[in-house]
Amino acid sequence: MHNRLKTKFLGFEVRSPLVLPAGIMDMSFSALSISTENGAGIVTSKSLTLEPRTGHKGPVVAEFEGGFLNCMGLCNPGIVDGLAEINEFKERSDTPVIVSVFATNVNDFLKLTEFVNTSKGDFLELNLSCPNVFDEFGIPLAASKDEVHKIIKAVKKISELPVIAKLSPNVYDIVSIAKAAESAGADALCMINTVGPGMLIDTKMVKPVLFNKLGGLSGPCIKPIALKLIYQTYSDVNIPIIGMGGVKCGEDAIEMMMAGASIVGVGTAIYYRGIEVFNKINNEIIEFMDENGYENLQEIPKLEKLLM
Amino acid sequence: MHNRLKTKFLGFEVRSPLVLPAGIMDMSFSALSISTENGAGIVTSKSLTLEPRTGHKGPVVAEFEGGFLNCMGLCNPGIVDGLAEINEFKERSDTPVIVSVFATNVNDFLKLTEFVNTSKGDFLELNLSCPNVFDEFGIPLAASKDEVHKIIKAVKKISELPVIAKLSPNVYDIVSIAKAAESAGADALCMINTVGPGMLIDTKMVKPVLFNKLGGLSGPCIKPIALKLIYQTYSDVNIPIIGMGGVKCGEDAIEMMMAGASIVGVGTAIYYRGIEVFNKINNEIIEFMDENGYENLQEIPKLEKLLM
Amino acid sequence: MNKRITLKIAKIKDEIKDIKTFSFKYKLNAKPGQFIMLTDFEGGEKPFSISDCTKDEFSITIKKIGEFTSRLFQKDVGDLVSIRGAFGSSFFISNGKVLLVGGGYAVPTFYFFSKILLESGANITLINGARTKDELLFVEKFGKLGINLINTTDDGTFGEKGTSVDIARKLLVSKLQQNQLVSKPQLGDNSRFHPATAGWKRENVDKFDFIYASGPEMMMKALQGVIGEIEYEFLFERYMKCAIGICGSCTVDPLGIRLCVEGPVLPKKIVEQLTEFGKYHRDASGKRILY
Amino acid sequence: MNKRITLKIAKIKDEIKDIKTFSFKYKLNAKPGQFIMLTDFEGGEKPFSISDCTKDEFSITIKKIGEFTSRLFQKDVGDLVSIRGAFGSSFFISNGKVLLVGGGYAVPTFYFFSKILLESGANITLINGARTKDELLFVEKFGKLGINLINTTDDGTFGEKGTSVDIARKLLVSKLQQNQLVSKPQLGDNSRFHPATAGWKRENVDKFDFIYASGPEMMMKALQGVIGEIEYEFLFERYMKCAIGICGSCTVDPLGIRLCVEGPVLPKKIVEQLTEFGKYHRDASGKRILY
Ligand SMILES: Cc1cc2nc3c(=O)[nH]c(=O)nc-3n(C[C@H](O)[C@H](O)[C@H](O)COP(=O)(O)OP(=O)(O)OC[C@H]3O[C@@H](n4cnc5c(N)ncnc54)[C@H](O)[C@@H]3O)c2cc1C
Ligand SMILES: Cc1cc2nc3c(=O)[nH]c(=O)nc-3n(C[C@H](O)[C@H](O)[C@H](O)COP(=O)(O)OP(=O)(O)OC[C@H]3O[C@@H](n4cnc5c(N)ncnc54)[C@H](O)[C@@H]3O)c2cc1C
Ligand SMILES: Cc1cc2nc3c(=O)[nH]c(=O)nc-3n(C[C@H](O)[C@H](O)[C@H](O)COP(=O)(O)O)c2cc1C
Ligand SMILES: Cc1cc2nc3c(=O)[nH]c(=O)nc-3n(C[C@H](O)[C@H](O)[C@H](O)COP(=O)(O)O)c2cc1C
Ligand code: FES
Ligand code: FES
Repeated sequence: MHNRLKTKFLGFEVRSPLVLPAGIMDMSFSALSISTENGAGIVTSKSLTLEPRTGHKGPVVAEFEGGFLNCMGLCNPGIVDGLAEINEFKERSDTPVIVSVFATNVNDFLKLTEFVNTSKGDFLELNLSCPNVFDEFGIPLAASKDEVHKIIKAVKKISELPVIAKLSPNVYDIVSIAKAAESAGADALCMINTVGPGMLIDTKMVKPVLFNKLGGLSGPCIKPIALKLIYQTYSDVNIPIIGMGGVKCGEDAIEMMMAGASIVGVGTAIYYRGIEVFNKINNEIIEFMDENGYENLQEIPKLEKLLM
Repeated sequence: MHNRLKTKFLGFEVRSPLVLPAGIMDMSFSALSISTENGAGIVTSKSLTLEPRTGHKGPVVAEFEGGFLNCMGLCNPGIVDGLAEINEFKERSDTPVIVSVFATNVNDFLKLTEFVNTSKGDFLELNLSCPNVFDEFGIPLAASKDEVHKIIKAVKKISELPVIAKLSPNVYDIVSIAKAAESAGADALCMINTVGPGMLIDTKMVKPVLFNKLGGLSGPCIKPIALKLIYQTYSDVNIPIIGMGGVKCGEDAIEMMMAGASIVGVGTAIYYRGIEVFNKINNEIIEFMDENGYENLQEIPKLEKLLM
Repeated sequence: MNKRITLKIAKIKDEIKDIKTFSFKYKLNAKPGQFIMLTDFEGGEKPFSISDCTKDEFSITIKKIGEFTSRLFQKDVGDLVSIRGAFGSSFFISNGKVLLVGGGYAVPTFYFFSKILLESGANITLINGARTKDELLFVEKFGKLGINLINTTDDGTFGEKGTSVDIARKLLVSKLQQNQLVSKPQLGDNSRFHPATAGWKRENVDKFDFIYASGPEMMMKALQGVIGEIEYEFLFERYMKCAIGICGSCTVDPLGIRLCVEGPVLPKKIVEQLTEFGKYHRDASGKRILY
Repeated sequence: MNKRITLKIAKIKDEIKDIKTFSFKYKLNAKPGQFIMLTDFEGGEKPFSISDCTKDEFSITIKKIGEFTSRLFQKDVGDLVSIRGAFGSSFFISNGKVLLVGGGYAVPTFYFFSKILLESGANITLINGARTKDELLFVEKFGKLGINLINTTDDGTFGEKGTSVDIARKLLVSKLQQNQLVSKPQLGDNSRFHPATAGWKRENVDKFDFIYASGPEMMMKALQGVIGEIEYEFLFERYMKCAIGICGSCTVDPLGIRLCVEGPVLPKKIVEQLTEFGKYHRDASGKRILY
């Protein structure tokens, strides 16, 4: 990997600013490996829950112009098997791993944290925002700044790893939630999770395309929403942001950084550009730096902080 | 126009279920005409305010994959000149006109209503949701069910035209807002307005692309969000819905109807398919009816009402 | 084509007082008559016609008028600006005998157009008009094209004396009379017409196949009155915001066609139907402004 | 190709007990070895290999196993289902002498493949295996193709007696020995092998250029042991959810390649690296399930 792509994130030196986000090509140690081999600098596990989950029945993905709906339903092998995969990955790779976990209450988050403490993971990410389990769990945690604060505060007390809060875009006031996370001790923010949710209908069969009816939006079309929320948040917090949502090319990644992201997630774009997307974007970032006279990522300016 | 496209909306017989939405190609009588000549069944005026507004400085539109951001900033010639254009249109056409008006408080909405009462418009639409004037006006009215109820109730008392409430998609609980509108006497709902807002950055100049920084999302990529909100609302209210958001082809319009829309708006698609888009979609709707054995629009089934 | 591209200003040329040509190294692929939207992201995005466009370069020629253009005039070579386009309709490429009638900052687009017309073998007469010598644009550039160039000033300080329309009337009315057309244009004062001094050959302007105009709307309105039956296209300007045909700012009455999509170049059969032509246009709010 | 299309079932054919072929009138443009995702929107969307694909029709052959396939078996001609695809990698189209080894519901994809192979001039030997006569699939359809068809049953109730791999071993090991290859496969019991009764000509099977397998994973694992140095491709099955390469359900260890994109057909050089091959696969939650 090119030296000019090196960056620091929470004390780790990473060889590329590109992150494999939670839930995308990360169910097994080998899935994590292939992203790193293709240029990702950090990888995130699927959001793990205490018990295994088979997820929603299919169809679980649906394409539309500009993106995808998904309602995977947090399928995962459970924290024990999930961490085993992560440990197996870490035996083969020194790429930092973010362990994503999902729960609906403080107690379960604490139990998950204890498991993660025993693993070889490098960061703990709290998925506070999964919109695909509304039915089951009600309003997402990430919509309540008090809940967010409470959970992070509790987790931070026992976590041996830096804690990242993954925020939902589907809230009125992202800044107050981000600040709640920061003041509770979160070491970084990850934003955004999927947008919406949305729905599509099969007009011949008069049925929702997704069996779960609703799915979160990801892919290129959510980029403007991600940029807005990241920019807004960056102006008001002092912890680093993992920016994601619709990044598909080098310019998109640069946009994220200018909006305030320290490192950048690339998820759905794997569909559009293949698993090689990480290296492609790495190269495009270097081209951008060449064309615009930046020596390294640290020189890439942030957008002026402005009132929204 | 084909007989099979005829439908009823609030007592009016319209020759096509397609509506020109507020803010799109509707600043003048002749702009309204060209959409009707190209197959729109109902046209909506630009949202009119008491005083003329020149709108935001440019750039006011920005394209991304799957849609557009816009921050027109409610530019309009003001209620007096705006209604003059509508009257001029009505002298030449019997196509029903929805007069869209925008204000930020009950008093101004009432003043606008009095003006509209004296016009040749056929419906009064209250734009409660413009997201492009957040800075100026704070949280959109449409996010508060009490505000929505209060405004509609007051307007209904004096309006001589049926009243349509245009709702914002950017709310937690669309159903409670829709119900508030219904219980206040709204005759129909129009949904959705633009999504977000979002932002794009010019990476070479490190500047927001839109001078207003933020703009609402429209176009194909917001369709899943529109369908979800319309479906959810349709299950819980008994007034008709004008469905819009990303409709680009006949199948999209059918999806809207199956989700619960009585008639369907087509806005941004004018960019993608030309002003002829209305006739193109009309034809595609007929093709769809042919292929699937529906005689007329009334036969097109709604999705089963289901709990979300 | 709505892709946005941010470019360095490659060249700035002072043309006359308050008019500069800005050039960019970029393969724009524009057609003559089309325009771009230009912004510096400091407030305002404005339409400008393309005054030259080669395989890898293009230019726009801008008059300093208000806030936006004034800010533009402070920019230097190497500064960045951002464009979208090219947008809109373009001039019909005739290969016959054509008359181009231009005035003010709208003339330079005829430079790009003339080059394309020459390629297609057209015989070009261009009336390049201004109020006074200091306001005449592109005199040298047009001169080098080898077309029948008629420079004209209202006050006679350079070239012919008279307005562009005065000159056009001389050329066209004689022709109209030859053809014994029914329409009876008002002739006005032809005394300022001195073909001998113009460097343009009388025999070439006998019969025009096509007339094009780009200039102040009242100039085009007056021109329309002397054209008779000849085919023509006029380049119109209206307030533009989106340039992609959705906002409706630029529609013209009573047809509702959009000058950013169906225009800015409109053919005779459309122009003849425009009730607002020469009467009013609309401002940024959509309010009518009388000419 | 991720476009969703909703189609009427055009034909349903009972093949054997619990296996039916569903045909659709649609120009799928699939390649042999590829699969589609099928749903009825009643819960579940599942991958099925394409068993035939002509210019305007395609078929899938389905075994009733669980909830989804049982519901499918209740559908009638004219009922609607919805598909995405075709997805995934496809078999290399050889024009040489090829051996196809199939077992169970995974055999029918070789019908589509054989037709394409014949077009390219390949010489095909197909081992069509099942446990017993009633479970043999496509005997007639394969018979009509004019290929070297070796039907075989574990219990000898039809065709050869023995597993597909037993038959393959006979064909390949003799060849291997002829070529004096180094690898020493375990021969096992060859006594069930009666070439005389097979309707297949000894001389045709001397030297294969390419071997393809589609069937239970343990069959392919055993087959791998007798292949030696010959090039091969195997069709794999793993739990699939998105089929577009983002969810990660279908990746195989230790390479992390996705069977819905880089598979389901994998070449020798990949298969040889798979540590999970014949050992485990993953369920809907991603948990490992041992074979
Ligand atoms: C198709 C087209 C081609 C044009 N080509 C050229 C050109 O080649 N060279 C050139 O100098 N000018 C051209 N113009 C005019 C140019 O866009 C305006 O001069 C410029 O926008 C003025 O901006 P400002 O902020 O400096 O002035 P302001 O003070 O904002 O406006 C002065 C006047 O300029 C016009 N104007 C302002 N904004 C717009 C707008 N968004 N769209 C249209 N007109 C506007 C109005 O008539 C206004 O009264 C063209 C306009 C159009 C529509
Ligand atoms: C590439 C590929 C091609 C296939 N081709 C065929 C074919 O041509 N004909 C055929 O009958 N079957 C085929 N299958 C298997 C078929 O998908 C399963 O039999 C079917 O999904 C069973 O669903 P069910 O609900 O009836 O059974 P369940 O009770 O849900 O499952 C029974 C078993 O089927 C398998 N299975 C279930 N769901 C999936 C899934 N989403 N993805 C993969 N495997 C699953 C699992 O091994 C599971 O244990 C193929 C599978 C793959 C991966
Ligand atoms: C198929 C799929 C599964 C996902 N699963 C998870 C998950 O388990 N946990 C989580 O925090 N985010 C999950 N996400 C959200 C992504 O991590 C990411 O935030 C989002 O997709 C936006 O990025 P993108 O547009 O680059 O895909 C998932 C997204 C997709 C498309
Ligand atoms: C350029 C533009 C201007 C708009 N102006 C208004 C407006 O003045 N009032 C309003 O209620 N909605 C306005 N809208 C929203 C549209 O009426 C419509 O709700 C939205 O664009 C979704 O439909 P679409 O995807 O078909 O464009 C505007 C949308 C666009 C793109
Ligand atoms: S400028 Fe918006 S329609 Fe022409
Ligand atoms: S099924 Fe999702 S990656 Fe293959």
